Amino acid sequence: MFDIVADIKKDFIVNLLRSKKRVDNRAFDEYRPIVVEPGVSEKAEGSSLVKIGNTQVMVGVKLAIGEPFSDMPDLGVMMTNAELNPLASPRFEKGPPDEDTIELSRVVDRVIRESKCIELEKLCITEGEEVWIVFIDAHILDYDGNLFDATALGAISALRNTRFPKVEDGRIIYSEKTDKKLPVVDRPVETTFAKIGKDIVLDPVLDEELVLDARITIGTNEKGDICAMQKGGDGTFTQEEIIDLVNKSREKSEELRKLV
Amino acid sequence: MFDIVADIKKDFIVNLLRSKKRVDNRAFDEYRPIVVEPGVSEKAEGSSLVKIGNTQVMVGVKLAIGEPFSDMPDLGVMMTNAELNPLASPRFEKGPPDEDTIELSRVVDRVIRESKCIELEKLCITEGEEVWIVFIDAHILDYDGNLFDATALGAISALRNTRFPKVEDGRIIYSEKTDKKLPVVDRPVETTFAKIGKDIVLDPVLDEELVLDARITIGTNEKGDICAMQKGGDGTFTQEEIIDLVNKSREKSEELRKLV
Amino acid sequence: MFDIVADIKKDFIVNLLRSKKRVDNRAFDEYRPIVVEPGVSEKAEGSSLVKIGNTQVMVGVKLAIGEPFSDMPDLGVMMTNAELNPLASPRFEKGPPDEDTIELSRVVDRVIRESKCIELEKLCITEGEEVWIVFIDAHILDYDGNLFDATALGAISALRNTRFPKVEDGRIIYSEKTDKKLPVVDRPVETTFAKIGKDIVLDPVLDEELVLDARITIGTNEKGDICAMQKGGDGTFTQEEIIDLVNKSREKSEELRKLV
Amino acid sequence: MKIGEPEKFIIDGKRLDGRKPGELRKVKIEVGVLKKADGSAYVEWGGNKVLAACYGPREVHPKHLARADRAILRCTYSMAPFSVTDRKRPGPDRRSIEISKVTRQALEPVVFTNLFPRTAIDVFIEILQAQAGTRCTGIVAASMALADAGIPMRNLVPACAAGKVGGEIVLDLSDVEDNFGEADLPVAIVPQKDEVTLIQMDGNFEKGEFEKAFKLAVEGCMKIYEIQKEALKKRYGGA
Amino acid sequence: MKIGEPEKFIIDGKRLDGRKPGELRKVKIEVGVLKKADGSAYVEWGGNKVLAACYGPREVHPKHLARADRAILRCTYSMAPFSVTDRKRPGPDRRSIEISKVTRQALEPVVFTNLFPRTAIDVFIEILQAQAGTRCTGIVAASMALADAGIPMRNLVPACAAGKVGGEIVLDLSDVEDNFGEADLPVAIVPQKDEVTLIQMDGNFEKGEFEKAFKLAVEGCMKIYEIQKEALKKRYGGA
Amino acid sequence: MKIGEPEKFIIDGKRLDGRKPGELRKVKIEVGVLKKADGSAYVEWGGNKVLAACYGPREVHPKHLARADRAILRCTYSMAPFSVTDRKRPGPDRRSIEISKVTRQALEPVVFTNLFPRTAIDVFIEILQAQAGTRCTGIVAASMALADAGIPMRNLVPACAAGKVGGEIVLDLSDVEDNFGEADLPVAIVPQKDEVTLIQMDGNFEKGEFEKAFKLAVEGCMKIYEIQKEALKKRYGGA
Repeated sequence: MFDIVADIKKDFIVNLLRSKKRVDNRAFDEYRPIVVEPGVSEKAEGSSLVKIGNTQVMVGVKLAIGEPFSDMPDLGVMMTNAELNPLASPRFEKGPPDEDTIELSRVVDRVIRESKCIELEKLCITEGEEVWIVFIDAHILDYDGNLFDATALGAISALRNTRFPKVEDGRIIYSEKTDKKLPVVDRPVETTFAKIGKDIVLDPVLDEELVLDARITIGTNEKGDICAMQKGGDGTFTQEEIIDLVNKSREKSEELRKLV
Repeated sequence: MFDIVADIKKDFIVNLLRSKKRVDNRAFDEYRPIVVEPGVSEKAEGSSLVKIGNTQVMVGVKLAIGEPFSDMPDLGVMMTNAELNPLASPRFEKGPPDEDTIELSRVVDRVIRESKCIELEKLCITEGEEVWIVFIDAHILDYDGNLFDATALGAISALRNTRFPKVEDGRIIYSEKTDKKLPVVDRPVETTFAKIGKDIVLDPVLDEELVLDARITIGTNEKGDICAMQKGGDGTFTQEEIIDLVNKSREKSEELRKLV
Repeated sequence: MFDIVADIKKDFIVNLLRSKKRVDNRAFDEYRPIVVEPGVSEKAEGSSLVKIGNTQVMVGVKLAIGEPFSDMPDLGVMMTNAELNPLASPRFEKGPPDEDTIELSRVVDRVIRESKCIELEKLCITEGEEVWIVFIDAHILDYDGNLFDATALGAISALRNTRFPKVEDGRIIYSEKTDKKLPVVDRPVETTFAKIGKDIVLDPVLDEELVLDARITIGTNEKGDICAMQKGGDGTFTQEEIIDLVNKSREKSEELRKLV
Repeated sequence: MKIGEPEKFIIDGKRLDGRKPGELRKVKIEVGVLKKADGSAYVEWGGNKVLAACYGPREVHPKHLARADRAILRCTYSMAPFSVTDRKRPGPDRRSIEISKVTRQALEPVVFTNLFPRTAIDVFIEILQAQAGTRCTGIVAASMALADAGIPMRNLVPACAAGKVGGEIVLDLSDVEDNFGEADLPVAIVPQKDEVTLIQMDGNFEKGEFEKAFKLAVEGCMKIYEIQKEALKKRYGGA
Repeated sequence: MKIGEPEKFIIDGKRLDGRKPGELRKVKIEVGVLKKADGSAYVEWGGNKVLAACYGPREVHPKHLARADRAILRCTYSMAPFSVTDRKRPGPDRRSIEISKVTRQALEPVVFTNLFPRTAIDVFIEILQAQAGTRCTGIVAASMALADAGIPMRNLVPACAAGKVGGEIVLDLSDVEDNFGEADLPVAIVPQKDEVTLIQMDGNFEKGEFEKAFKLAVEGCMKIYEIQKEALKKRYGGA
Repeated sequence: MKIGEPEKFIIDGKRLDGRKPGELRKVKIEVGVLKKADGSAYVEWGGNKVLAACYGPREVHPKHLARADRAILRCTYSMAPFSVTDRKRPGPDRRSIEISKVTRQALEPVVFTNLFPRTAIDVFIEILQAQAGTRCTGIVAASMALADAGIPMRNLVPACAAGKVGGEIVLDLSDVEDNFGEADLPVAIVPQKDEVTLIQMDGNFEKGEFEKAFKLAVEGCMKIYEIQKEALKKRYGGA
C-alpha cells in the first residue's frame, strides 16, 4: 500500500502462497485474532480500541451541536476522519493527510453513511438550525496491515457505545453523560482482500500489503446488503473474482459483526 | 514571463523583429485570430471560452448570496480568480497560486472593477445584510502567451452572458435560470504589449513572452477611458513609449470589444 | 537559540565568562541600554518601540469588537502574536511561524495574561455577544538577542498607551481615538538569563544566545509575584540556580518597570 | 425526502430523461484538442464536460520520487469552481484527492511504465461541467489523452457506472438519479482481458442486485470502448 | 467566577478528588506496548492516557537537518481529536508546537546524541485522553519509550507539576484544579544529579510560594521516577 | 457615496490636507537604521512609516533557484498587522504578493545582478504604518537599503504616484484621496535615463488626463530622487 519491497520478498510471498501458505500460517480466508474494547475513553462520548493481530486502531466519537447542511435541514451530520499517526509506523509521516489517509477516511465513512446505521433524522434539534454533529475520529496506533477493516470495526463499535452528554440551556455539559444512546440501528463492517500474484487472501498483514497487486474492500450491513466497495492497488481483478469476493465478504462479515 | 530560454532564441527573435518580422508572421500591432464563445456551460450562471491563437481560457461566473463588505453595505461583491492549470502548460505547476497567477487575477479584476461595468448597487438585496456575490473564475486551458487579454475578454464576455438563477424563500434554485441578466453596462477590455529589444509588439505569443524585456497591459472602457494598467518584466519603457501605447491600446481595444 | 556557531566561538565566550568578562563588557547582571518609545504609530490604538542594545521590537495594539469565548461570556479577549521578520536577521526565514516564533508569542502572552494586567471584565460590551478584542502584535525589527524581555516590555508599554477608538452605532470609527484608556492595572515584565558553561548572565546578546546551554525567562508583576516562567535550551539548571534567579528577576524587573 | 427528490425515477419503463434502464447518455469524444500538452482529449458525456491532458514521459520533480525501473504515473483530477451548482473553492479537496488516486490505479495496469525508467507521466483531468459520473468521464478522457500522447499501452481503459434508482438497476446515472438514487457503482476495465481496474460502490445492493449492476456496468464500459476507438480512428485514421 | 468553578478547592485538608495536598494521582506505566515502534510506552496518570513511541536512530529526512557530530532528537506532542472536551481539530496547533519544543529540551540533556552522528531519534507522544498534566505525562512516557528503544541515556527523566489552588500549594493538579486554580508549575529533572531540564509556570506565586511549589514538584518527580524504574524492571527484569 | 467620503476634495485650490495639487507630502529618509541587515533604510512619507532591509549578495536557498550568470533579486513587501485601520492577519495576502513582484521588477533594471552569479540579493520591506502610497514608499526605501548595502546599481529608483480626485489631477494621494478618489497611478523611474521601471494604474482617466497625471508622477519621482540623494549624502558624506 505504501512502498516497494525487494522483488525477492515478493517472490518469497508469492511462492509461499502458491504452496497454499501465508507468512503467518493463516488460512487464506482467516482473520488474525481480533480484540474489540469499547468504552476506552471518558472524554469521548463513544470510543473503542480495535486490535487485528498487531494492528491497533483507536476510534473516538465526539458529539457537538451545529448547523445542518442546507439541503438536508432535518438531518444530523456525521464526519469521519482518520489519522495515520507517525507513532504507528516508520512508513507514516507528519504533515497534512496524504492520499492514503484520505482514502481510508472516506472508505470508512462510506460504509457507516451508506448503511444508514445512524438514524440521522433523530439528531435534528431545530430543523434548519441546530442538529447534532457526530465526529468519528480514528487514530492508528500500530500499523501491521488492513487498516480498513480495523478502522471500520472501531467506528461502528465506538458509535454503538456513544451516549449523549447532558444539555442545559442549549449548552452541552460534556462532563455529564446521560443514559441516552446514539441511535445506531445497524452494524456495518468492512472486509478486505488482497490479490498477490494469482492468490487472494483475507485480512492482509503488512508484509502482504507491501507486495499486493490489487486490493478490494467490501462493506456490508446486517442484512448482508453491499453498502460500500473500494478497489485499490495497481493490478486488476477478474469479474468472477469480484463476484466471488462479494459473497465471501458476506460470510466473513458475520464473524466481525459478532464482535460489536 | 516564466522562464529563461537560451540567449540564442532571444537573439533570433530580436533579429527577426529588427527586420520587422515576428515568429508567426504577424504585424507588430496585430492580434492573433480571436474566437469568443459565450454560454459554454450550463452549470455556471455565465460563461465564455476565449481563444487567442492557441491560447485558450474558459471563464465561468457563479452567483451566490452573501454579506456585503461592512464599508459598502449597499453594494454587491465581485471576486476574480484565475488558475494557471498544469493541464495548460508544462510551465505551470500544481500547488497554491504563485505570483504570476495572483498578478493575472488582480490585473483582470482591476479592469472589471474600475470600469464599473457591473452595477454593484443593483446587487443589493437587503442593505448591510444580503447582497449578490459575483464569482469570476478563469481557467487557463492552453497557454501560448497573452493570458491578460484572453482572460479579461473571457471575463467580460461571461459577465454579459450571466443570468440570475431563480430565488425561492431566500434560497437559490440554481437549476432554474431566469431571464434576468446581470446588470453589465460597459465592455472593458485589456490589451497587452511586449517590448523585446527596442521593438514593441501587440499580443505576444509564448515564445515572445519568454524573451521580452518589458510588458504593459492597458485596460480601457467603451468611452476609451483608461481603467487599469500594469507594467511587467525586468526591463523598462520610455515615457514616450508608454504614452504611445496608451493611444494604441484605445484603438486596438475597439477590435476586441466588437467580439463581445 | 537558533543555530550552531563553531566550538571555537563557544570556547572563547566560555573562557571570557570564566574570567568574569562578557563579549560586550557588561556585568553579568546588567542590561544593555534600554530605550522605550511609546506612541510610535497613529494607526494602532497603542504602540511602542523598544530597543535593548541593538535589538529592536515594535509592538502595536489593535482593538476590535467580536464574540467572547463561550466559557468566559463576560470577559474581553486578548491575543498575542509575534513575527520573527526576515528583515531583522539573516537567521529568520519567510514562511509560517516556527517553534521559536510560537514560543516567543506564547511566553509573552503568558506574562500579560497571568498578571491580569488588562481588566478583561471591563471589556465586555454585551455579555455573551460582544466584547472588545485586544490584538497585541510584536514585530521584531533588529535581532541581537533577548527577544523575550524586549517583546514583553514593548507589549506592556503599548498596552498602557492604548486608547479606545470612537464607537458609533456599534461601528468603530478608527480614525477618531477617544481619551479613554485601555484599563491596564499592572506592569508585568520579563527578565531572561542565559547559562553558558557554569556562568549565568542577564540579557544575553545574540552571540551569547548562540552558545548558551540553558535559558530561563521569568515574568513578574508589580508586587513581585511570579506570573510566568519558561526554561529553554538543551542544558539544565540546578534547583538553587533557579531559586536564585527568581529572586534576581524580582530585582531586575524593577529596573525595567521604571521604563514604562 | 431530500429537497428536490423526485417521486418516481422510472415511469413506463423510461427514466426521467427518457432513457431506457440500460441506455447510456450521449457521449462525444474528441482527441488532440490542446496544443501545449503532449496528448489531450475532450469528452462530453451527458452534461459532463471534461478535458484531459497528458505530459510525459518527462523529468521527475521532486527527484526523489523517480523510480529506477519504471516511469511514475501521476493523475490529478480537479474541478473548475464553476463546474458545479455551488461554486467550488479552488484547490484540491478530499474527494478530488481520492478520485485522483483511484484514477491512477485504474490506468496503471495498462501503461507500459517499465519502458521509461526515471521519468514521470502526468495526466491532468479538469472537470469543466459536472453532471454525475465525472470520475468515469475523467478516466475515459485520461485514457484518450495518454493514447494521444503516444504513451505505449496494452489497451484503452473505458469506464462506466451502473446504479440503482427506485429499486431498479440502471446504467449510467444522471444527476438526479445520482443525488437521490440508492446505489452507484463505477467500474473501469481492460476490454477483452477480463480485468477490472476500478470498482467503487456506495449505497445499497441486496443480494443479486450487485451482480446484475456489475455486469451492466461492464457492458457500459464496452459501449464506451467502441466510442473511444471511433474517436481515435477519426483522429488518426485506422485500419 | 468562570462557569463550573468550584467554591472551595480544599475541604478539611482534602482536595476535591480526595487527595492530600502533596499526593499524586494514580500512575500506571507500561513499556513496549507497540510492535512497530523501536520503543514505546503507555502511561495512565489520573485521567490522562498517553502513548509514546520512539523510532531511531534512523536516517534523517530532510537530509540538511542532519548533524555531523550527533543525532538530532525530535519530539512531537499531539492530541487526539477525541482526547479533550471540545473536539480538537486534527493537526498541530500553537500549544502543541510549544510543548513539543520544551519536551525535546527536557529530554535532550540525558540522551547521548553524540553516539549516533547523522541520524535522527524521533519521539511521538499521542494524548489519547487529557485531564490536566498532559505535558508531564508525555515527558514521562517519552522517556520510557526512549529507554525501551535502547537509546543510551544518562538517566530517565521524570516530570511532575505542582500548583496553587485556593491559596494552597498542592502537587499534581487535577482537571478542575488546573482550570480554576491560581498557578501551575510543571518541572522535569534528571534524578540524583540536581538538574532541572524543564520548568514552566503560569499563574501567580507570591514570594515564598514559588520555592515551596518548586520543591514539591521536584519531590513529585522523584516519586514518578520510582514508578518509572519499577515499570522498566517489570518489563526487563532488573537487579 | 461610500461611508466617510468627503463632499469635496479641493477647496480654493487646496487639498483637504492643505497641499497644492502638485505638492508632495512630507518625506523623511534615514539610511543605515538596522544593525543586522547588510543595508537598511527608514522612510516616513506623509503618514507612511516604512522600513527596508537588504541582505546579500548571499547564498541561495533553495539552491535550484540560483542562476549561473547572475544574482537573483528577491523582494518581499509585508504589512505589520497594526499598520492599517482593520488589523491585518499576519502572513502574505494576494495584494502583498503582487506588490512584491512589481517592486522587484521596479528595482531589477538598475541592479548589476550579473556581478554576483549564483547568489541572492534579498530585500525586505516592512510597512509599519500605512497611509496611501505604501508601494512607492517601499520602493524608495528598498532602493536606499540596496545602496546602503553597497550593491552596485546604475542609479537609485525613486517612485511616486499621481492621481485624480474630484476631477483634478494631483500628486501623491493622501489616505482619503486614495480611498475615495477616481484614479491612482504609481510610477517608478530611473532618473536621467527616461526609463520607467514601474507603472500601474486603477480608476478612470479620460483622454488627456492620463498623460497629465503620468508627467506629474514623473516630476514627483524627480523630487523624491533629490531627497534620496540628500539622505545618502547625509549618511556617507558626498561630493
